[in-house]
Amino acid sequence: MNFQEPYIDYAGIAPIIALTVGLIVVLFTAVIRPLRRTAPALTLATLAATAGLLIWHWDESLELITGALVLDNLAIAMSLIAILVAAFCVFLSIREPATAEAGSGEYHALLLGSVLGMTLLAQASNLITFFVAIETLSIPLYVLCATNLRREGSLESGLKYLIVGSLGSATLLYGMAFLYGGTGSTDFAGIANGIVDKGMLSDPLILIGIAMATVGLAFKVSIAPFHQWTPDVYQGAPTPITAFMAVATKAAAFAVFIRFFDVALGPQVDQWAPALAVLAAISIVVGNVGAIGQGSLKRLLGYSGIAQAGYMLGGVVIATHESGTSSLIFYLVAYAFMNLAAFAVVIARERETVFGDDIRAVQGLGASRPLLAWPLTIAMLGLAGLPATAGFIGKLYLIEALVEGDYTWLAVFIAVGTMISLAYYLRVVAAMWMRSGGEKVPGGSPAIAGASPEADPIDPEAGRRWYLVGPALLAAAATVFFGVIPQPLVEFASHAGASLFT
Amino acid sequence: MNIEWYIVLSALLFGIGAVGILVRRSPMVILLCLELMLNAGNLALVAFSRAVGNGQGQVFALVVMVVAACEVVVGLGLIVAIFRRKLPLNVDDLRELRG
Amino acid sequence: MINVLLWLPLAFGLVGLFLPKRAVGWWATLGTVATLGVAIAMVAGFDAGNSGLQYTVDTPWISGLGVDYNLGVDGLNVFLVLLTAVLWTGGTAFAAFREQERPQLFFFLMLLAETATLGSFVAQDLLLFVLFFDFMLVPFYFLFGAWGSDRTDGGPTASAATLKMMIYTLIGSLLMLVGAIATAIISADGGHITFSIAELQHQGLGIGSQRWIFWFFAAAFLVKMPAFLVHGWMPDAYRAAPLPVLAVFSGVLAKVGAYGFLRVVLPLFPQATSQFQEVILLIALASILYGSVMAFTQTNVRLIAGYSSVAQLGFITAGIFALRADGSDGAILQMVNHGLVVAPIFVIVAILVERTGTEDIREMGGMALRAPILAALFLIVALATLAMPGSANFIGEFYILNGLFQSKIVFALIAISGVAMSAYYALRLYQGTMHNRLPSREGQGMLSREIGLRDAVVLAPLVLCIVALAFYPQLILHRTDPSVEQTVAKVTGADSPETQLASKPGFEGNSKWTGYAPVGAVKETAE
Amino acid sequence: MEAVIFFLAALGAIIGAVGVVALQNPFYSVLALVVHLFSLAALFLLLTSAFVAAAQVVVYAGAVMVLYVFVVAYVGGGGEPIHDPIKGQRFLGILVASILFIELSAAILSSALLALGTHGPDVAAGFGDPAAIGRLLLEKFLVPFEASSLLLLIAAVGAIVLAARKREGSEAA
Amino acid sequence: MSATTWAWLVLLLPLLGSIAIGLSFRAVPARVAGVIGTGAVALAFACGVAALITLLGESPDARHHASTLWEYANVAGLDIKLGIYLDPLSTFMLLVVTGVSTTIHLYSFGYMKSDEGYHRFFSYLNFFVFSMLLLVLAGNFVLLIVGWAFVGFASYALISFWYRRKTATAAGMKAFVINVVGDIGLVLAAFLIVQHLGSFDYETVFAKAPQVFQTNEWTVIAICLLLMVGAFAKSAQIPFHTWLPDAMEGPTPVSSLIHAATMVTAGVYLIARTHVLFVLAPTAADIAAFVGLATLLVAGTIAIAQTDMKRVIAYSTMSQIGYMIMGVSIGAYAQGLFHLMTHAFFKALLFMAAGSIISAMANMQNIDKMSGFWKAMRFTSVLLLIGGLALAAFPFTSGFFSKDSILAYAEARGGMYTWMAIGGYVGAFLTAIYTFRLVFKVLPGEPCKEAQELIDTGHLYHGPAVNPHTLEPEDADVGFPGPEHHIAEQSKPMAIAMAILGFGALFAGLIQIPGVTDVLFKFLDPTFANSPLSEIKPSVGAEWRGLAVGAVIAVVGIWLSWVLWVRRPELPALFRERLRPVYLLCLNKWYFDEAIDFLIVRPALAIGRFANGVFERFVIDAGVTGGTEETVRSASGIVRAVQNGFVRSYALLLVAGFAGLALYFLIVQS
Repeated sequence: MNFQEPYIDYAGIAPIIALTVGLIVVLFTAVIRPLRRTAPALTLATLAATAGLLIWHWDESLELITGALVLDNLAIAMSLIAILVAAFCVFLSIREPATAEAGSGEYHALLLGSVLGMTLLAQASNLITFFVAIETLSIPLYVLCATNLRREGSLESGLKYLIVGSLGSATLLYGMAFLYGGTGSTDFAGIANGIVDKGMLSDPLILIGIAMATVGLAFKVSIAPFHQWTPDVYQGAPTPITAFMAVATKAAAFAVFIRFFDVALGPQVDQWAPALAVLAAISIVVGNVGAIGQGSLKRLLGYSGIAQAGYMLGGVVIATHESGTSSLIFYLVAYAFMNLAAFAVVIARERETVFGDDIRAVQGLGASRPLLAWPLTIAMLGLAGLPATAGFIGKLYLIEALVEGDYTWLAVFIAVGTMISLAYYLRVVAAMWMRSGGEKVPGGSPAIAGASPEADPIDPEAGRRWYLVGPALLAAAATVFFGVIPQPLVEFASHAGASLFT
Repeated sequence: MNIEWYIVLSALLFGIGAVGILVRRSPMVILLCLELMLNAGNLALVAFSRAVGNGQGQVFALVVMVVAACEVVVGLGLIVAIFRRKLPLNVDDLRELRG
Repeated sequence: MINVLLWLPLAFGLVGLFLPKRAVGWWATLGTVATLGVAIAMVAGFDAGNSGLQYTVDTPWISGLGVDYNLGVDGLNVFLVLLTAVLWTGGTAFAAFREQERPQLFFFLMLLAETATLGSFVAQDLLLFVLFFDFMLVPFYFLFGAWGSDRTDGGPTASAATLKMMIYTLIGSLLMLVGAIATAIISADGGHITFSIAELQHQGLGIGSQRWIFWFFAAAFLVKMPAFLVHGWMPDAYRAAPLPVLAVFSGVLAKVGAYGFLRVVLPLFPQATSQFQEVILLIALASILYGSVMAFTQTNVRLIAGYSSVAQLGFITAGIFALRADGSDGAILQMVNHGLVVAPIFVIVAILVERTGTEDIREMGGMALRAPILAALFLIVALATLAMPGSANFIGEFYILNGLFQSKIVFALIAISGVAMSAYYALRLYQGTMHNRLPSREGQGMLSREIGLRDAVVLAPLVLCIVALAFYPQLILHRTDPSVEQTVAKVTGADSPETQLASKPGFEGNSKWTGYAPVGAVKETAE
Repeated sequence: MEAVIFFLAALGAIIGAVGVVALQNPFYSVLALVVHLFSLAALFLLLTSAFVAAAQVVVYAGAVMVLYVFVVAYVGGGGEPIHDPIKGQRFLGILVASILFIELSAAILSSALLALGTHGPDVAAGFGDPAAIGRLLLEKFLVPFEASSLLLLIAAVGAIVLAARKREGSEAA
Repeated sequence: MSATTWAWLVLLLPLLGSIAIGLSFRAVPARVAGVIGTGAVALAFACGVAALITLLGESPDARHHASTLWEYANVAGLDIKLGIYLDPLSTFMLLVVTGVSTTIHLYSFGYMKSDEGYHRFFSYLNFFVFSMLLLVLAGNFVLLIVGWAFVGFASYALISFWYRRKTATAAGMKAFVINVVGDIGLVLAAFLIVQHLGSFDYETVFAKAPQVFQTNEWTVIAICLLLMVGAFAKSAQIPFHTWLPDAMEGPTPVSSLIHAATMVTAGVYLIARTHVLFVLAPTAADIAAFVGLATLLVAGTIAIAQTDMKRVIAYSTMSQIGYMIMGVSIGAYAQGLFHLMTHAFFKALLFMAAGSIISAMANMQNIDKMSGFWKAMRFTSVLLLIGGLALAAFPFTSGFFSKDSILAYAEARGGMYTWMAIGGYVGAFLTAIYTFRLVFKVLPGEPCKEAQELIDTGHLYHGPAVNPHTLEPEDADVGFPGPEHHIAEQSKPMAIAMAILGFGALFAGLIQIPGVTDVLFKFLDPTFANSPLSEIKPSVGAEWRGLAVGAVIAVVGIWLSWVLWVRRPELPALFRERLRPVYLLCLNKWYFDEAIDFLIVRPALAIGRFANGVFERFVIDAGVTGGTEETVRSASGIVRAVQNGFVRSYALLLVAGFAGLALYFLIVQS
């Protein structure tokens, strides 16, 4: 029994180690009473450390631990996005009832766990790691969605997410099994070789495997027709978690999406690209159409998230071109900022009004709380892809990539979808700024949607809290900044995108 | 005994599991059905690992067991929580979120 | 210099956000005046003979995507820039004289809008153009929606109307975005991607791709104008809009669409242009007739003006798609003229509405009784609107129609009937408000009051511009012509031989002379 | 001989699975699942993966099922109404699932992969025994191994968060 | 100073006057405005004379000058100059225009005395003169069109001068729109001209036309027809004449200036000016001639039936213009212009006299209600009589020579033109009849109420004014002439103006007595020398024969009307009974208004209403906009219905989607 331990590049896995350690430390604070208040701070510290370590590895491409992980710019970029969002989420979670329910320590530990899953997923280059990572990402989220135990909606969303999610991962698993069986390897590279060597290019086994993997991943990034959990879960979950899920999950999932389809299934691009394109088109339509006339802002953002995922999937469709990946990354960053700005405002309002996340909560915001109105406005305009926001540049980048990749029809679809999307994004803006915006507020009786008996306590000052207004303004500012001076972000994205092709 | 049979069997089990999720309403049973599906996956993995003659599939299967266990744990936790909130243990009655 | 021009308004607007309510209006006006100064300086320093770009700025913006920050002025846009500056000065001043709620925001948006509009005129990078083109709408969206007035007759609310406008106009714009990108990439084919209009012209584009891209652009421009069948957003939006804003909106924004045809479509998609000439001309014709007919049955004064500009834009489009130098010259002249007349009309409408408290022409009248000056100013504007010979508008339409007449005579004959109609609806607007007796509601709120000094300060200069141009339209024409000749040559040059002949120096050795089919015949008989 | 075992085990697995789906009382469903798992374990043995089979028996049929039983006992496994509130769900569900099954088996049977048609290649003696698996786990698949252990931890935390009695801390909030 | 400089001055003065008055309307008192206005035009006349003198100083064939101020618009081969063209024709025109206008200004000075809109009136009046001068002096077609349209606008402004009268504003609108139609004709003509001759300038065009066009080539015919549209619209020829009678809504001086002396003659001028083209297009010329003939006859018949004093005169104008159009079209250029001049004198005079009487009648214009003014207003009556005689071409009045010179030419040219001559004589007969119908109804007999008052009290005052058509009381504050009388007997300026014109009406003919004097034709000759038709010259004998015939016709006509309306007043009623349809036809102006209303106005408005009410609502809003909106909405409905909250149906969709995807891949593979 000769057992030679594998070579471990500790520098390379330092970020993961940092996260793990941080997770455990934060967990301790849950047990040790006096430390309970420190959980957020520690979480932020952990995230910061991880981010630092990741940036330290920027522009080097490492194979870690017998190729289970690959730490390249793509992985780093995506992990950074996830971490950024998590950091925002920490701020937004301050004074969030859910935090208290779950206990600050546990709450943040779970958050970190999910982030850990994401970083792993972003680096995964092996089916087993892939699977474990995706579960590590999801399971804490199932829990976090349900953490606002007072609310039926929260529990419901948790359960729904769990059931559908597990169904999704089961499918994914089965698909992986097929791919493994077809190629005899669990490494992405190995799979690619296997496909070619064994001449399985159009073997049903592999193709079904691809189909299943697609389903699993599409589910995670909420692509129609695997999207239905999204609106419900977004609406039911505690809003900071929604904000976190909305972006971070997408980032990590897209990272592996690209890596898996490029590295492992690259040979079969001609088979999967059209399928993905169709899926993208479907979700663009479904998302945008579904969002129209939604009363709940979180739900609205959920649907819009489906549509946006559709746009981004466009990037995956042409992931075999460098520009595809880069544009996707750019769009993700832009999307992160815009979403965070929006959610921060939604949180503030649902804490200070009786309307919860209903659109009535933001009515007349322009006059009463300009500091909240501006971020939400910018976010909405950005999501609608209007110029001078990062959203516009993102769409521009995507469309350019698509046209380059001969998917102009999808580009047109994006344009059309954007058109429809104006109908609901601008409705929010109108509600904030325009005298006659939206529906009139009915005599302020607290017994309205979003204010069910188990309503959370109302904090009339929430609209002025630095930890809500700050992030909102920051995100909005970033949105505009990258809309006007996108060059640095473009650089970043193209570096990250290039990493797969060098 | 040809490997095909094992795989087909796993496919069948996978299907049965799916049916279970689609038709049952008690969250616990649904969890069980999820187990079924994962196990179908495991069977496929092991069978394939036999077919290709390396142990990776079996390792995978082991990991899947762990994952499955985790899902069960969380799932049951949720069920308990729901029970505590005196909510019906029937997924059809949990539909405050829709539209 | 061009940078100053472009960003000055925005700068003023940003500062204005932090000024007290009283001051901000004046501050904003000052900003527009300053911009106007710069614009005038540019026109003054403009080299008439040069057909190329002047005052150019060209620095990479998003090198990764091949987008440059590329601005420039040539004959096509120099006067549109000036027009923008002028109208904005007027509109802003007019608004500054009146109470606005949340004035800081209001004027910030006004100035933002000016920057965006100027941007879309001076942008020489296709993508930058698209960007500004779309962005223009944002400030107007807020201005219309938040400061607009809801209808009392149960029509759509201001925000609903503006939403409609946004969606309508962005339909085109977004397709245009795709089109622009496609243009760049396809013509680059594999090479370095650039959006610079000038370079794209050299690279050229396959007729196949030209066909569909042409329509993407056309959609954007036609909706913006608006042209017949896609003008659905116009009535509601115009009813909702606050009048000072509406003045600049219909004065300038509509022109951006027409301008786009000259700047982008003709040079970049020449074959497609000459191929679809008739189709566009048909649309233009429909706009002329439909707009006129609507204008003389409408009873809402705003909409009379609105539909009249549909008709006017129809003329302009027709002029451009005559695909002859004279047509396009006239079109540009007419853009300026129309801007100069439609803005005052809306200002006057605003004044009238203040006096009569209604927008229904049937309930107006007799205003001239105590307000001869107002009546006189309005009369001049009205005459210019109906392209009274002797006004610059006449020269504009004369060139347009001549161009059309020489290239597509049938279209010209139908189009010219629009002139007669315009005479009717313009006079109807004038008489209905100014002449006849004051309606029975006389006394109760409905009184004939002379134009106040402040409004006069806004109105008189605009009218003066009209009169001045009437005396010397050549001022504009000979500056625009070289660039126009060049642009049109792009199409005719790429087109079938006989039109090529048309663009060659012809009659009597007059080098400017874009000759005509029977030139040969003339020569023969001469010998 | 082997074939016989296979068929028996397969039969057991299928019956178990069907039982899980069909039986009204969750408690019985759990038992049915146990049957299913045991027969799977048998199949694993047939596929010369002893360790997996063992793990299956110990982890699943042991730990997890016990957990189930406890929970079922705690929340009381009431049956569910026969009538399905969603129209056509039952029918469609079965239909779709069977389509799925057909597609999968079609894929499997029409696959060009030669190994499937065979009993599988002859493998070294130690194939699938704890030692081999262990080496794989500690060499190649170190990361997944560690990760899954962490995952267990996280899941535990999650379970606590969800199921644990409320602490007075949260009452205040 | 060169002739063109004088011409520029002629052009400039009225414009300045107009602007000055317009700007100073609050600053200076009414009188001053009147003085400025009249003075400006008078000065212009003086400059005109100066120009004439300088022109006469040159050799006949050098008597044409073009002068350009600046390039108005000159790109893309369309060269439009701000330039004038001075030759005998334009000189003649500008003299007539300024001359007559001066007298009319003078008349208005008194007539409009008590009008609130005094400034406005003179400003318009001056502007009108300016426009007319621009029209006649323009050196190219575009500038011609400009002047053309200005005249149209000026007439609009003056017709609807009393802008609170619905009738007035409506009439103004009518005049303007019809004029614009005319403008369009000219514009199209200009396009064709520039297309084929490459320039707008008269000199180039007329020089090149003969080389480029073969005779009767369709293009040149088209050009001429288009020019005719313009000419007819201005000169109130069939079928564009309907605006003229309505135009009588304006103050009487306006009627006399625009609708008698100057504006309506623009058409005649245009044809004379472009005779080169018409010579190349005989067909078009003949058409024009026939239209002229038709107009003069139709107008004559209508005039007999009308009872509104000013309208009678207006129709007489139409018919006289008919003569001129006919003349210039068949080649009797000088003769036509001669008649233009004389007509300007006596027609202006007639209107002035009429104005004086109407004013005395408290703006009542119905001649049936008038009588006995001979006793009441001797001066006016005398001049009315003079005007009448001239119009009826009574021997040795100005009208006598001018009208007959045209007919003589027609006869001389022979062929079908002889028939035109005969038609002309018929028209002359009608003219004599209706003219003296007017005279005999108004002057002789027992003084009517108003006249009687004048005789008794010489009172200057009567009740508040009413609109003679709608009979609604006028609101005097817009400047409807106040309740005072403004009659020649009591207002020096009016009297002077009428006296001058009276003189002209009587003796202007003497400058062109066949075989005796030949002032005008010789002066105009250089302009028309290039036309072969100007070679045709009726012999002196023939001319005198024509004159004799004309004289007889005139006298008989006058006698007849004396019989009808003085001797046996019951006869007309009898005719009315017997020839009811004919009478109605004439009374209703041959139903032209109704026809146009039915053929053009109604359809246009109907289309408009359809577009507004139906198309806009159902196609644009419901169809284009609503359609898309609906699709999106319904789609949204579907998506949200599928989102039914049942987690199991979510799962179902997921599995189904998976099945679909798998199917796709299986298909791809096979």
